Order: sequence, then structure tokens, then C-alpha cells
Amino acid sequence: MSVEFGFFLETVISGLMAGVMYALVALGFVLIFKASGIFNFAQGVMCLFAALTFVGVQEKFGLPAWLALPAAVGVMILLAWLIERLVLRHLVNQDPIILFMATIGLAYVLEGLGDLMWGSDVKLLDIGLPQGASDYMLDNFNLYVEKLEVVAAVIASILVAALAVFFQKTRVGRALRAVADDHQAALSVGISLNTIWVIVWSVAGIVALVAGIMWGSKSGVQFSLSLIALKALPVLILGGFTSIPGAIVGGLIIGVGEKVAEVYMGPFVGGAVENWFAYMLALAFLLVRPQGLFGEKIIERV
Amino acid sequence: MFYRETGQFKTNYSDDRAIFPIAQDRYGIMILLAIAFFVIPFTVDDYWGNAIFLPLLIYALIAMGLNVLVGYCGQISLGTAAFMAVGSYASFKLMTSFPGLDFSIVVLMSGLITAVVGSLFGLPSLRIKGFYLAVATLAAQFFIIWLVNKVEWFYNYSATGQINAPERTALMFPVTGPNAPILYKYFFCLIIVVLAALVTKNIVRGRIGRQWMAIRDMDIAAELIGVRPLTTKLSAFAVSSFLIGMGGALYFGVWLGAAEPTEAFGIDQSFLILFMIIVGGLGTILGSFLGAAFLWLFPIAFKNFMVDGLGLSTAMSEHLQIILMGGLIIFFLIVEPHGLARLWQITKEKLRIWPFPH
Amino acid sequence: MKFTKAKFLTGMASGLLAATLLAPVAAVADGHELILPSLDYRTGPYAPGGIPYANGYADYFALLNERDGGINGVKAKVVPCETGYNTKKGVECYEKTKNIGSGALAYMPLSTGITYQLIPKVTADKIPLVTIGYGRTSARNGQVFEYVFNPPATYWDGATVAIKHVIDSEGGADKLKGKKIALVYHNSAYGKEPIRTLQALSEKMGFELTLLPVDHPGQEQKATWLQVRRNRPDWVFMWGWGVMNQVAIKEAASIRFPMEKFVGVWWSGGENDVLPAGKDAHGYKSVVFTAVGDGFQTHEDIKAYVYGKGKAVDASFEERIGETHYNRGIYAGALVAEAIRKAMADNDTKKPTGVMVKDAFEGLEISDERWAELGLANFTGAVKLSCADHRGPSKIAVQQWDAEAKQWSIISDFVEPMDDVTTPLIKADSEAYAKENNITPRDCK
Amino acid sequence: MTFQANVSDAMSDATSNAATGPASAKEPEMMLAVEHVSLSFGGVKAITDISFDIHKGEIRAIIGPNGAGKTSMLNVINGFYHPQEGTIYWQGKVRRRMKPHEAAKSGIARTFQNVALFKGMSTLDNVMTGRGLKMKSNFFWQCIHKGPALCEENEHRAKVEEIIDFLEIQHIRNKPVGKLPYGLQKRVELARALAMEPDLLLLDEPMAGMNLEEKEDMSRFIIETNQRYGTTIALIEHDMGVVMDLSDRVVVLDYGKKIGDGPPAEVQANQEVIDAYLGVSH
Repeated sequence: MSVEFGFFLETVISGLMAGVMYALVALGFVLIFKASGIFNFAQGVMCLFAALTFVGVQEKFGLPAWLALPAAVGVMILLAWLIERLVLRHLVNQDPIILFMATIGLAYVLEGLGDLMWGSDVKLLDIGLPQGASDYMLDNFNLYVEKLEVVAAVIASILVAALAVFFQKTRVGRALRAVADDHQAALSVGISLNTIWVIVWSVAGIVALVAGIMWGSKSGVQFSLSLIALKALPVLILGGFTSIPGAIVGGLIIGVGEKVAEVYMGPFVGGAVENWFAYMLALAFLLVRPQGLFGEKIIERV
Repeated sequence: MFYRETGQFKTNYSDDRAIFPIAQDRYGIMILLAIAFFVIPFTVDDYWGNAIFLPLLIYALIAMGLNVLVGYCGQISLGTAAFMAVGSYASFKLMTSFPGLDFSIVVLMSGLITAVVGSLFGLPSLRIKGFYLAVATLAAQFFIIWLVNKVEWFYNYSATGQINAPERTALMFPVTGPNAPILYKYFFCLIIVVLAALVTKNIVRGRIGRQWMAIRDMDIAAELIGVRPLTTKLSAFAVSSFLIGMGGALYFGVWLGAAEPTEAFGIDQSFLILFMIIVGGLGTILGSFLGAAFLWLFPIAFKNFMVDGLGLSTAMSEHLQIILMGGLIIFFLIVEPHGLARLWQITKEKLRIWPFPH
Repeated sequence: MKFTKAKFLTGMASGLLAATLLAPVAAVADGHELILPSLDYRTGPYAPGGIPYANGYADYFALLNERDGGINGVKAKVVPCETGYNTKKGVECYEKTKNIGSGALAYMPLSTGITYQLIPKVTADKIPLVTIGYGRTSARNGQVFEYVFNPPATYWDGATVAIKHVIDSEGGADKLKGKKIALVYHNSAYGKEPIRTLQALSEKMGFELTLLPVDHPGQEQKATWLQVRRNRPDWVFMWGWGVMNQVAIKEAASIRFPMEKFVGVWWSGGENDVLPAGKDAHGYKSVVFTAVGDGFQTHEDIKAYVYGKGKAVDASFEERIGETHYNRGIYAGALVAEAIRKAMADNDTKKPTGVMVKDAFEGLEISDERWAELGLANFTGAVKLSCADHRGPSKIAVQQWDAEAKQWSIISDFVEPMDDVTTPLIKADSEAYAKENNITPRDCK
Repeated sequence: MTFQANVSDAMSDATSNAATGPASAKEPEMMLAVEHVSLSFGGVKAITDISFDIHKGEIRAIIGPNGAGKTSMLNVINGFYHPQEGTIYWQGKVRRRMKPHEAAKSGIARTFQNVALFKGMSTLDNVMTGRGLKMKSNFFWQCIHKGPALCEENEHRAKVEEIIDFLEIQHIRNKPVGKLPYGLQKRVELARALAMEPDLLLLDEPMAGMNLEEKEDMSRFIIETNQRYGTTIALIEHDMGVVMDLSDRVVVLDYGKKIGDGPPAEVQANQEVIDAYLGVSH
């Protein structure tokens, strides 16, 4: 293995891993969009809020991590219930743009609430996840693989598998899919939309918690954590808003694409190209497939 | 009781097509304009000018531009800040390359340049629809900012990539630079914004506006009755970018006076403008003004109230303020989902038939 | 027209209400106060860096008020205004605070972006703008930037001292030839500041400079560090701010880049930058122009007079007194207080104006003895500003992080930056600015 | 009306002089003809080898069971779908592949099976949008809304008011169409199509979901449109009574194939058509 090829491999692996991290964030968006057609602008802030709660209860109440986790999950479920009660319930049957706007309001509230309760200082999040380069890979193959990201990839696949089981095998999951297909029809066969929303938002909240913990382990927990939503945007657009596999594959493509671009194209044009390159890549894909990678082909009819 | 249109008859189509067909509205707007032109200028100081009225006018102009695209033509855009940046950098280059050029010309030309760039990034709208289109404008957002931050020509080879607005005049009155009197700055922005609002209103109530809305409401049906998607969408992108570009030139030249691309034109800026038009009301000119006012003035008023009035710490006040702001947005939505402009319209409807509910 | 009247009245009423809420409240207690706006940020992505600095600045004046009854008996009033590191809010804060009471006496926005915004404005309004280790480097040229001061060090100075540290570590300037240095920087005006200096130095000394920009906010730097891993630079410099710092430190550790060859600017050298990186950060270095820790009389006094009496803005901060950003806040406070003191003495007044404070800054001299009198012995180098030189003498050291003890320690002498390198650059940049903005450099003779 | 008549004259001159094309001077003038048209979506055949024609000034009905390809046929005619095979003659000339808005420009208007109004606009604006093709004032005049732009706006407003009167929808002129009852929405849609002053008007189930009274009104409008403006009409309709009353000739589709063509009475007697409607297996 030549050095140059090894390095290319490293870049691709890093890209794949980064892609998984993006996909983790994108998953939360997809869940909510799929079930309720809402583009949840607050998803990024939910990651921050969940991670802040997780770290906050450890710091303020001295809970150990294994207790803080269920506590944070509980808070996210409570939050989902509150959101349904106070916001969504009153906005049934409104246009998507209006629900989108409601999530903007939600993002503001959560951001303020998180800071108010736990302070805006940066917090260390360390639950003992392995970090740093994998010694084994580095020593034997001279390949740089970040352990945290391997863990993230494992967790992401567990998460996706769990979600798949949840959607395919459980009664609630089937109800969720029914709602995703057709609100009216689902209602007419006796599925309570309100319950479904609470469940979906809870699941999205838990996904946000997982994403928040993974990213928080990397960078500490602080306001900037909410900005990772920006990284998930091209992934979402590329993968299609309604497809969980789309989020994963989209994440991988964006991850690899931007890393390869930054490493191989960056030096020639002055660097920092990865942000716009992700969007250009998504744009190029969409020009060929306007419905996203996994979106259904739209046959236009009148 | 006083708000009645009874007894006001229209005898020709032109009257019926007036911007304010009801006499009371006409008086209302005249009073407002009279205040804007004859009262505010003589009371305005640096604070009221730089912190309140200039940003209000400039944001309203930019929001109006975005509203043309999103509210009237239904094409979602998350790249507003990038187009503002195009306007700003165009004005900077024009100002520094042609020092004698009148600033009003600079603003117009910046608008035109932005219109060209905007149309270019509007091209994918022919193929990509709905929220997916956001990707094209997001690509614009990140690419343009990267470009102006990277290519030294755009910032005249200064050491850090910051740009500064030199002193320039419009019709002999200095309007840019730190020494330009706030009165001139205010008047300059006011005139541009009022004219832009008038022209935009004229466009949206005519053939082009109807075609935009037709594309927005049902693009296939629109095409089947003879609306050309290419020209219609691109004209919306062009007009929208023109307004945003002019807004960008004022934003940088008149208001801020200096700008750093990644910060002044970041994506949060794009979101802010989008929030303005959604909160204000999509597809209304009034909504652009109301939304800009709400999102710019509310935080300031709240901050003053909490910090100076109640003596809270700045951090606490900031946290409470964003919570309250989010809460208010949700509250308004539940009360009236179509924005502040619709709220105002409903109030007027109610007034019209008051005290009889039916 | 009854209707119009009603509508007019409601309009007027709501307008008035809005006007009252929007109007800046000039809350000045009886008597005269020294108005010192603090454009700080305790929220948003850069809050972790902004909080300690703002606390240091506010605490120093709280100390003067509590311990000495103010400056020459006149109390100082620090007026906080939240900017969120946002230039637009910065402008609003500036306009809101500049005319409070008898007028603001000095501004320190702790943001390079806001600094650039304010440079023309303060010049027009005649209020000094004091940028401690940030802002526009070429503002050192007082002939062009009359109201802007940047003691005791600029970014360019920081870059040259970092190079000096490399020279010392490598064992001589000639050893730099053929060496590779990478600069990882925040892709903004702030991060780009050192580039020209480093380019000039690279030409002069023959090392190879690689530029690696990181976009805001900088949580994802994989590609950047992969390039570091491939190019294997001998040294990495960092001009980062916010979350970018800790991520960079972690990534550097991940690729096993030796931490002792990783040097940040002072804004990348706060506790909040290294603590979240945990033990990875051990050995990381940064340049610094103030001493570390809280072992100074002033710090003791602050604990006693400010926190002890419950006068602190942020009471929960007590344990963190002495953090590097906090010390910089104190430094800024001390500098402004000394300038005001001098302005009072020079003009024999208790009500100095912005112009007087500017003049005082231009003659400001704080010797080592004076620092000791202020309770800050050996805290930093001497200050001596003049009309033409708005930076004065500069002393910069290198600090290193000990992740076990969780503290910084200074590992080098306080050395002078390479003025011979930066002076021509400053001249060129300030002259370009003067030309672009039609400023005739004043005569400082 | 005079405008319409002039156009018709001009057109008839043009067609009678044209040597090519399937129409000859003796026979009824041809408005549109499709020959051997086939259309499929990725393997699924929607239309197979269909030929028929529409005469100038007639009301031509297209009927058939659900999924027979009727709407697809209309979509082919106004350029929304492009058939893989076959030729379309428009007013005597072979028509090249064109975009929907070009078809609209050449004089084809239509209404839709599921109402496709511009929901955010008022009735008046919806109908005015139909005038778009006829409005010529340039961007500059549009901006200041004076001079030619205003004149034109008023001129077309008069035309639109005429149509609004004709279809008896004056009272909903300024209402947003999204909130109108279904029957009225259908009527606004017809108004919008008429505003285009089309040569050929395609109506896709104009009476679906209407009660008897509304159907009678709609039938009246269709006949009057045909007689008053001389507009050629092709309509899809399920109500056989309406079809028999209104139409001059009927074409019957089933599974994308043509199974009958001729005057209503003749088609009604066709065994294949009866089978198709009663669902005899093939």
C-alpha cells in the first residue's frame, strides 16, 4: 500500500465517519418529517438541549452518567409531550410552512431555556467513550481512524437497526408508517394523531440526545452544538427528507465528498471549501434526480 | 365604527385597482409617510437612526426582496445573506474603483449586479422544486461567501478581508462613512425603501405578479394556461435579488460602514430574513415591514426593558428574551397562522363590520 | 374625520409605547459617573471566551469603586451590553451607550469584527477604542488611527513571538530553513490577521507556511487535520476562537501531533479551550501577554471587596478568578482606569471627556513600579504609548497547559516581538486604509 | 367576439390554402387531429395507437371507464405529456413537440379534473391570469403601473368582467378562491380558461361532483361558450346523459385504446362500448 493511497483511504474513511456523524443529526429530521411533514428547524437545538440536560444534571445534581442518561431521556419525552400539547395540537392541518415556523419558535425557546437552566459556559462531556486515534490501526496499517467515530458508527447502526425494528415490527411503528403515508386515512382507522406525534417527537428527541452526546464528546457542550444542524442540511437534501437509508447514504456521500474535496482541492484554491462543496455536490445530485436519492420519482399529473 | 367603506364608490377600474382602495387606509398611510418624512428626521439622533430606523428600513427592503421570491413566487431561498453580500461587495468595488460615482447610482448598479447573480442561482429552480430547491440557494450562500472571503480582489487586497465604506455622496449629500449626518442617511434609505415598496407593489398587482403567484399556487396549471416557467421564475429571482442587492449595498455602505463576510453575511442572517417574512406574512408587502420590525425591534425593546428597567443581568435578559420571542412566534401562529400582516387585515375586517359581528 | 382621529390616537399611543421601550435609558445615579460601556457577550457560540473577559473588566472597576471609592472619588459605571459577538448588535450597543450620562469614555468590544465596525465610528465620535490584543493590527499607527489603541500586543506581534519560540526550541534561526509551519485559523478577519506577518517571516527565514482555514463554528475539522497529518508540519500555529479551539486540540491529539509543537494565539489559550479537551490538551502552548493565575494583590482584593461584598456581576465566577481571559479583562480595566486617572490629572477635572482620555492614552505610561502599586506586580510588561505609537512596548511569553494540574504555566521569558518585521507591514496597511478612506495622517511631532 | 371571428376567418383561410394536412376544403374544417399516438410511462402503456380528430366549432366528447387514458389524452394535446409515437396536427399543420405554455399560446386552454386554481389569489386575479398571454406591456411600465400598463390592465379587466358576467360569478369576484364551494371553483376555472380566448377548450370532467342544478348551469355555459364564442370544445365526462346532450361526436377509449368513434347515438349502440362500460372481461 503506497503512502499516497493509504492517505486517500484515510481521507475516505474519515469522510465516511464524519458522514455517519452527520447522518446521526439528519436522522432526527427525517423521523419528524416522515411522520408529520414538518421540517423541524429545532432539531439542532434539540441536540444541544438534550446534551446540555445530560451534562447539566450531572454537574448540578451530581448524578452519575448512567443515571443522567435516563434522566435526559425522560426530559426529552416530557419535552415531546409538551410540544404536542402546547404547539402541535393547536396547529393541526396547517400548511407545512406554518409548522416549520412553529419549530423556529421552538428553537428559540429551547435555546433560551437550555442556557437559562444550565448556563452558556462550555461543558466537558466525557462518558468514557474511547477517543483519539486507534493505536491498532495506526501501528499496524499506518491508518488514522478515530475511535470515537467508530463508536459513533456502531451506535448509528444500532440506532438505525432499532428504528427499523420499531417501524416494521411494533404496532406503534406500523401506525407511524400509516400516518406517514396518509394522515386522513390513518385517522379514519382510529390511530390517534396526538399520541403518534408525542412518540415521534420523543424518538427524535432521543436521537437528538445520542447525536448531542456524540458531538458533545468531541467538542464539549455549548451553544455551537446547535449549529451542527447546518452540517445535516445537505445530507437531508441529498438523501431525501423521508428516507432513513437516504439519511445514512446521503451522510456518507456528503462526508466523503467534502473531505476528499477539502484535502485534494482545498490546497489549490485556498481551503475551507468543504462547506460549499457539500451543497454543490447535493445540487449536482439533485439536478440529475430532483426528488433526492431515495425519494420517490415524481410523476406529475393534473 | 369609523372604519367603513360604505359610501365610497369606484367608478372606474383604475380606482378599483388602487393600492389602498379604502379611503381610511389612504389617510392612514399618508399620516405614516408624513411622520416618516417630516417628523422623524428632525428628532432622530445617532441611536434612533443607527440602531432603530436604518436597520428597520434596510431589513424591510431586504425582506421585501425575499418576499417576492418566497411569498409571491413560492421559491424557497436560504441564500439571502449571500445576495446581500453580492450587493455589498458590488457597492464596495464600485465605490473604490469609481470614487466620483454618485452613491444612488452605486446602489442601483449593485442591485443590478445582484440580480444577474441571483438569476444564475435561480436556474436550478426549473428542475428542482419545493424544499429541495433550498439546496441551490444554500450552495449560493456558502460559495459566494467563500469566494468574497478568499479572492483578494473583492476586498482590495486588505490584510484581513474586511471591507470599509469610504465617504460618498448621493446628490451632493454625504450618505456613507462615519461622518455622514444621520439625517441624510435616514432620508436616503427612506426614499429608496419607499420607492422600492411602490415599485414592488406595482409589479405584484400587475401581470408579472399574477404570474408569480400562479407559479406559486400551482405551477403545472400555470404553465398550462401559458405562463412560461423559465421567464417567470427567473424574473422573480432577478427582482428579488435586485431588491436584496440594493438592501445589501445600504446595509454595508450606509448602516454598518464595515463588513466581514463570514459574520455579516452568515447563514444566520439568511434565516433571520426568512423568519422576518414568515412572521410578517408571506406574500404581502406590509408583512415585510411588520416582520422586520418585530424581529429587529422586539429584542431591543425587551433588552432595554429587562436590563435598564428591571435591572436584570444582560445574560439573563438575553436568555429570557429569546424564550419570549420563540413563545410569541408560536403564540401568534396559533392565533393567526398567516403572519402579522394577516392579523392586521383581520383586525381591519372586524373593524369594518363592528359592532355587528355578521 | 372622527375615524382618523381615533386611529391617529391609537397609532400615537402604540408609537409612544414602542418609543419608550426602544429609547435607551440613561440610568445615571446622582452625581457624576465615569461611563464605561462593556460590549460583551455572555450568550451565543463565543460565550465561553466572552464571559471571563467581561467579568474581569467589570470586576476591576467594581474593585476600584468598592476599595477606593472610584477613580479620584468619581465612581466608574460599567454599562454592560450584550453583543453575542454579532457586529449588528455591536453597533446597536455602541449607539445606545455612547451618549449615556456625560458620554462614554472608552470602548472595548472583544471582537475583531465589531472593532472594525467601530473604528470609523469612534473616530467620528471622538471616543477611544482600546483593543487589548485583538482588533486591527495596523491601528498601532496613531497617525492614521487617532482613536484606536492596541497595547500591549497585536496579532502580528503574537505571530512573531510564536516564531521566536520556534527559533528557541529548534536552537537558532538558521534551523528554520526548510521547516514546515502550518497555520490553522478561524476563517474570518480575526483568523487572517497573522497571515501577512507569517508570510513575510517565511520569506525571510525560509520556512514553508501552510494555511489551513477553518470555517465558523469549526466543530468538524477532520479534513484540516488530515492535511496536517499528510504534510507533517514541524509546528502548528492556531488562530482560533470558540469551539474551534478545543476541537482542534483534540484532533491534533488524535493524529498524535506533538502538543508541545502546537502554539495558539492568546485567544486560543483560555481554560475554556483546553478543559473540554481533557488530558489530550496536555502540553499545548499559547502565547500570552499577562501572567497566569490569581496570585496578585488585585485578585485578592477582588475576592475580598467585590465577591466578598456581593458586588460581582457573576457571583458564581469566584472560583475561576485568575483564568487567562479574566486576567486580560483586568488588564484592560487597569489600562482604562490609568488613562482616566491621567486624563483627570492632566486636565484638572473630575469630568474627563473622550478626547481627554484619548490624549491621556497617548501619553500613558505604566512602569513596572506602577503595576506593582496597582497590585499587579510582575503581571505584565510596562506600557508606554505615544501619539504615533498606539501599541507601545510589548512583552510576550509562552504558556503551557498542564492537564493534570489543570493550570497554565509560563515557560518562557517575556520577550519582545519582531518589530522590524511588522513595522513596514503596519505602515503599508494603515496607509492603504488612509488612502481608501481619505484620511490625511496627522502630524505627531 | 369580433376578435374571435377574425381569428377564425384568418385561420380558415390559412387552412384552406394549405395543401398538406388531412383537411380538405369540402369536409368540416379540422381543428386538431391525432394520428397513431402512443404514450407510455416506463413500460406502462397509457395510450396505444389512437387516432381521432376534432372539427372546428364542434363539441367533441371523450369518454371511457376510469383509467382509460382520457386525461392522458388531454395532457398529450396540450403538450404536458409527449407521446413516444404518433403525430399531432394542429389547425392543419404537423405540430412539433412543444411545451405546455407554447400549446397555450397556440390557442389551447383547459380545465382540470381536480380543480387546479391558484388558491392564494382572488377570483378576479385567477381570471386575469388567464389574460396573461395577451398582455404585452413591458417591465418598465409594469413597475410604475401607469401609461400602457394601466391602460392594458383596464382593457383586460373589462374583458374579464364580461366573462365574469357571462358565468355569473360577480358576487365572488374579490373572494380568495381557496374558500369557495366546489361548484363555484369549477366555474372560476372555466372562466380562467375562457379568459384565454382559446380556439380549442379542453374540459376535464367539468361536472364531476356537482348536483343536478349545478350540472345544468355548467351545461348551459358550455353550450353557450360554444355557440357565442364559436370555441371548439373537447370534454371528458362520465355523465352519459350530459355527453349525449352536449356533444356532436364522441370518441370512446378503453385501456388506452380507441374502441368507438362517431355521433352519440351511434356510439351508444356500439357493442364494444357497452361491454367496456358494463365490464365484460376481455
